[in-house]
Amino acid sequence: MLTADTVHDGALLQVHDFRSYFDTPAGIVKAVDGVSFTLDRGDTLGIVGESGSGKTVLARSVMGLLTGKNVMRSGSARYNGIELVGASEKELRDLWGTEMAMVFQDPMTSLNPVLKTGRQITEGLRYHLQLSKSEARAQALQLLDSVGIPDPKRRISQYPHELSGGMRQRVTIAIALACGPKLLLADEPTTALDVTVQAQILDLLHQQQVERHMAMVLVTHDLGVVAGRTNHIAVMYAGQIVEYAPTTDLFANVRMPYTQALLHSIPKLAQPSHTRLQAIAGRPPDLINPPSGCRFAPRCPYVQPKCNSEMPPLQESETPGHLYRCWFPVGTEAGREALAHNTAAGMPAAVSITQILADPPGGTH
Amino acid sequence: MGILKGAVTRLLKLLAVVLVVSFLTFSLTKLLPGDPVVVLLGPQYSNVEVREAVQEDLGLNKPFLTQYVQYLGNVAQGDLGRSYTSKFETTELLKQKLPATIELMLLAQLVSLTLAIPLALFSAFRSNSRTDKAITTASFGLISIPGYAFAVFLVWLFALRFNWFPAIGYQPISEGIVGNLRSIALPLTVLVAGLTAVYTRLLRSDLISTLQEDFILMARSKGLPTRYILARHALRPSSFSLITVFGIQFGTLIGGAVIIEQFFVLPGIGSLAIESILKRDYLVVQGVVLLIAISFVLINFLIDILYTILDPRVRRAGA
Amino acid sequence: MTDLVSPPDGIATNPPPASPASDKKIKTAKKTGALGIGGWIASIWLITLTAAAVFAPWLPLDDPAKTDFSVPKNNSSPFTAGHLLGTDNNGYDILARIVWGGRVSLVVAAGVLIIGMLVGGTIGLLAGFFRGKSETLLMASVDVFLAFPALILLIAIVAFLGADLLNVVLGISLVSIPAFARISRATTLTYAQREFVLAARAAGASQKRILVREILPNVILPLLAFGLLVVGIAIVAEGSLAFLGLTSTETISWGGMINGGKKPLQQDNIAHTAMIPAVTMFLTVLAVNVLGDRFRAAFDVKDSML
Amino acid sequence: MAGTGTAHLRDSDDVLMRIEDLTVEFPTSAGLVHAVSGISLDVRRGETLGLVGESGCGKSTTGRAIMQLPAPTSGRVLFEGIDLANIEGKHLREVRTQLQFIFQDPISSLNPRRKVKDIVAEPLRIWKRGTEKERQGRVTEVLDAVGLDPEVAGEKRPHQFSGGQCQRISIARSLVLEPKLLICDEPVSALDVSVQAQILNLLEDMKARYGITLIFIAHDLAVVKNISDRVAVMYLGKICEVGSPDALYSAPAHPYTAALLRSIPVPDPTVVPSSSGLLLGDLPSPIDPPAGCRFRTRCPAAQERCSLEEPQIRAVAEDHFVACHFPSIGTTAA
Repeated sequence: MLTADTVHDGALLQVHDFRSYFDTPAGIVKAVDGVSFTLDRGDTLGIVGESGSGKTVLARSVMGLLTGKNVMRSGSARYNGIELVGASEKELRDLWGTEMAMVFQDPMTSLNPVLKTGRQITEGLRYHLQLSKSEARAQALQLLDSVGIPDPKRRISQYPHELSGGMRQRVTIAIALACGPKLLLADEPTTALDVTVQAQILDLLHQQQVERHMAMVLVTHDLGVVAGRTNHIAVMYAGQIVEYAPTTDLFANVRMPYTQALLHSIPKLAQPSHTRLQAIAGRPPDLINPPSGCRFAPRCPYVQPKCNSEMPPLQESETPGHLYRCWFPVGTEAGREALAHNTAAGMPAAVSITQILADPPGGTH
Repeated sequence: MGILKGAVTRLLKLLAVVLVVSFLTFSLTKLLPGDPVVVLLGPQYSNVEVREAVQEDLGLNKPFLTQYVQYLGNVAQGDLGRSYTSKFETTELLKQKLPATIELMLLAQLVSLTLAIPLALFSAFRSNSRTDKAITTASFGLISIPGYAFAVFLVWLFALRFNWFPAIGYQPISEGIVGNLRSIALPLTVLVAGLTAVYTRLLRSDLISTLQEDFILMARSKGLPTRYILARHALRPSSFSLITVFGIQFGTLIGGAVIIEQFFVLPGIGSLAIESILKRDYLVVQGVVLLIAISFVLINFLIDILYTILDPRVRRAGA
Repeated sequence: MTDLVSPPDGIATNPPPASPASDKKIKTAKKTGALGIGGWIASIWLITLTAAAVFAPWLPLDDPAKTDFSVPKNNSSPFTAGHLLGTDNNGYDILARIVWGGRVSLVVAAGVLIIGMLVGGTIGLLAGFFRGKSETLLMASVDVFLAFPALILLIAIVAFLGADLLNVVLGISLVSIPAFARISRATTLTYAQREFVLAARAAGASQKRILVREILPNVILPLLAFGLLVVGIAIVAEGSLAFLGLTSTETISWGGMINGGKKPLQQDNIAHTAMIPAVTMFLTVLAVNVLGDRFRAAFDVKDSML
Repeated sequence: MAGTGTAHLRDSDDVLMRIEDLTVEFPTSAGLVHAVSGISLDVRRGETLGLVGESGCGKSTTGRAIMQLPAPTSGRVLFEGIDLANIEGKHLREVRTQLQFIFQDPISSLNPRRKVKDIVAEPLRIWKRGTEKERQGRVTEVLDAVGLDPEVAGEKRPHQFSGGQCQRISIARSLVLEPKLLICDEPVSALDVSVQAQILNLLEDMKARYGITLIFIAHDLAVVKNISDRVAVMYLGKICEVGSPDALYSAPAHPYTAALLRSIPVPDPTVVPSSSGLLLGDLPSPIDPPAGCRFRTRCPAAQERCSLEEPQIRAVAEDHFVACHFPSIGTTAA
């Protein structure tokens, strides 16, 4: 059977059964629990999930940025054939900046407030590429120009607080791109920004990605952000990938009830006012003692007794490359029966999704 | 331009502080019981005319405010008045006593910072490691030791038991650097122990919160070496409260070295202050307090400037 | 405009409001609630000490002012029959004097906590809540106060007003007020900006009610945690005065005992008369600091706020 | 855009709240901030008015100024005909209980040291409504209404709840005095989308159950459309466009509204994100806002007139008003 971790030609990042646990006084938090995916050169993978789903931890710990005695990584994450799990800090540091780089959520906090923007760009250039001061400066000016910052000569000697939010995020992108990485991990790069600025930044990321033939992992909670800008999407819930598919196929043939619920909980512009939204009752499970069966089962409208006892494996649908983790998937006979059964039994979540499916408000999307 | 304007306002404010301090000291010494005339002549001396003559001589019969204004006028000309008891000029007394105090204070601050910064960096970077725990426990213990108790212990151990250092006394630098250093080794150790502990704890706790910031993660994701990140990215934003406390400690040290100076019989400002208080020697007390206040204010003015250099955000807010 | 509405503030210690929508930091949870072993030892030490000091007159101790000449006059060592911790060079029983000296430290601690917290805490609370002129005035007086050498002020007060215990306690409390005011103001500021205060206002609560019901309960515990730090300093300060021989010779205090122990130290090279009170004071201050540290960690009071 | 005027105000008996020429300015070290500059709005009984705009547009400041927290620099805030700016002291506090607030940060808006039942009961205690027993009954009722178990939740403190649950507690507290108007300031922007849906549904339910009127302030256009009967778009302290959600979203007349709508990422892979028509540049400083139309510095359609003359709000269709010299009429959003 073909699984997500099957080797492709040109695979840049191969993650297999990757885990990232945190040892806390309350117990071991299984923040990322057995995640596999493959990212090809130049491709974009969107990782979508709510807070606590482990998406940010995944991005950071694949890269090896989370350190400390209480962090436990296991499984495998190979970048260009180099194993990252278990690599020394020195080995990782040689990859950071030059091979893989990261853009963070809030540019206000991810830029050092007491250093000039220029310095924050040039330090990586000088360290990795051994550029001279003036070479690095010239390079930094060029970078600022390429990320769309007007008057880079002035901006280079300014401090982060003197720039606007959008400009700051452009600077962090310039920093990430400085040493020509092949892989960019963008962790909620637009969440802290206004919607008009968000559009600018997403465009900028896309444009740079194409120009540099760079692979990108786009972590976000917003399905809208990943819909038009990714090749594949991985939906995360409670530390696991629950659905993984080519972007178009994911939206067209949702299999996982969680993904479906997520899609229906977002208010859409095309819907008329006062459209009833699909709320997901309850809250995500405790990651110290996650449920032994399907982790979404306690909140799922399709839930059956089997879901509570056995964890579903990541299985492939009829579309190649579309994987999901569910016993009673949406859009299959088993799923329809399960939902009908729950609706008949009067389960509120099931009733509500049945109503929404029967009467799609304002079109499908 | 903005910085300059801010500095001027700040300087004026500080001048006001010095004025208020001088006024308070002046009133306090007047209000509190204890008559310098009695101190001068002795309580048994009952000749009224002589008493009045002395009062007039000291200018003590004029209205309170007149006395204060006169005093201020003199101070402005560098005349702090003449001691009632020793007949020395106060300025002369201060000049005599300053070197020991300044030497002790500067060395204590310098040594403490030199020790505290690397200790804190190490401790914060390897927080919760054994070394960190040892450093924090030690600094916690040192903070809790009363200076005089520590001094007693040091004297007993190093002066009496081992006879490595003299128990008391001060040898000026002019009489040989080795003897000088030996004479201040014990008092310096007492001060350094306390200060280093305070600075280490403060800097460590600020460093730990800085190290959790996203910009540190960002710097790491650039692949920069750890040492560089600690020195370039973490230290500066973590140093603000250290600097503030460093400035305040100058004030505390000038006044707070009283006990150490007394115990080790060092001819410093602190000893002078106590002696004059006990002798009701107002003018000297006023002089000492004024000197301390002015130095404190000046040092903190410099600290403020340092602050604006280190934190560009303050620069804008001040403008 | 929300970001511009909040008034500019010099205090950089405002903890950012906890945000539920972030999975980026999984912090190691602090062991709050539990005192830890150190905390327990510290508590036991302080409780024992307090109990002994309070019940000193009824304890089977020697009269601390009675000279025992049955033992060799000078400094009988610890574990001498009848004198668990030995006697000093006046023939006084050291254990008895340690216990009685503890009463002085206790009074100083209580006095500072009550006066400092009440006066300083109130000033800071009002200044932090009402802002405006009262706050400017407070901060200006704090500036003046910082420039004023506290110990010299304390020595002057005691020297001029007389060295009895009341004056000592009043003097130390007075000196501690600005510190309490500062910390109370800073804590008040962080809570006065929280939205629950706005919500109370919207519900029609009067200023007084907001101050008493909404802000005070949040300020008082951090202030108490800070108060423990001041208690440690106050005990040392009282000791300093006694050490300098500025307090009444009638009063038995640890500082005075250390001072008295200097002589045998220099003449006979005997350490215990000075060392026992010194260690007692160290352990007490350490215990107070350990507890204060645990509290401050629990209430997120940073050292830099001091 | 960025205009003033009152053409969009309705002359009707069932207007519950009417704001006229509201201005909020406050001094900072850098100069006077013009947070809100002469906006007028009204809300009918039972209606939901959505106030939408990006950060720095003054929408939150407007919400607070309505509550007189703090009072606006100038302008009238008429609640059932009473000008809130003219009354003060206890009277103001009393009238204000009919208006309640819900904030963005559910954690910061609850006092961490108090139990949930005390937090919810506090407004009743302030006004000494009923006996203690009646108050408890009322607390139980509203907690139940917002979907919390009164027995269990009442005894706990805020930190024991998730963000969504804290927001429910906030809503319960705001409902306990039976207010007529609820001002929700970004009530769902700190929440996950699944929880956001819960809270939006809850607000609709509460509106139906208690007949309250809502002013819903948010930056998310889709959320605002979902809950509102009328939407006002703000930019840099001014109103750009007011209208029914259908008209405003399907045919935005103001270039800013159009740009906003184009910027929203759509959760549909078949819609290819287009980079044309996106706003460029940054928000000007509210300390020194542009003369004339405040949007002109970033407006793709700006002409000379826009810098000389401030546009007034005028009707472009039925219940659709815009403050722009050159509105796009009849075009549909991308």
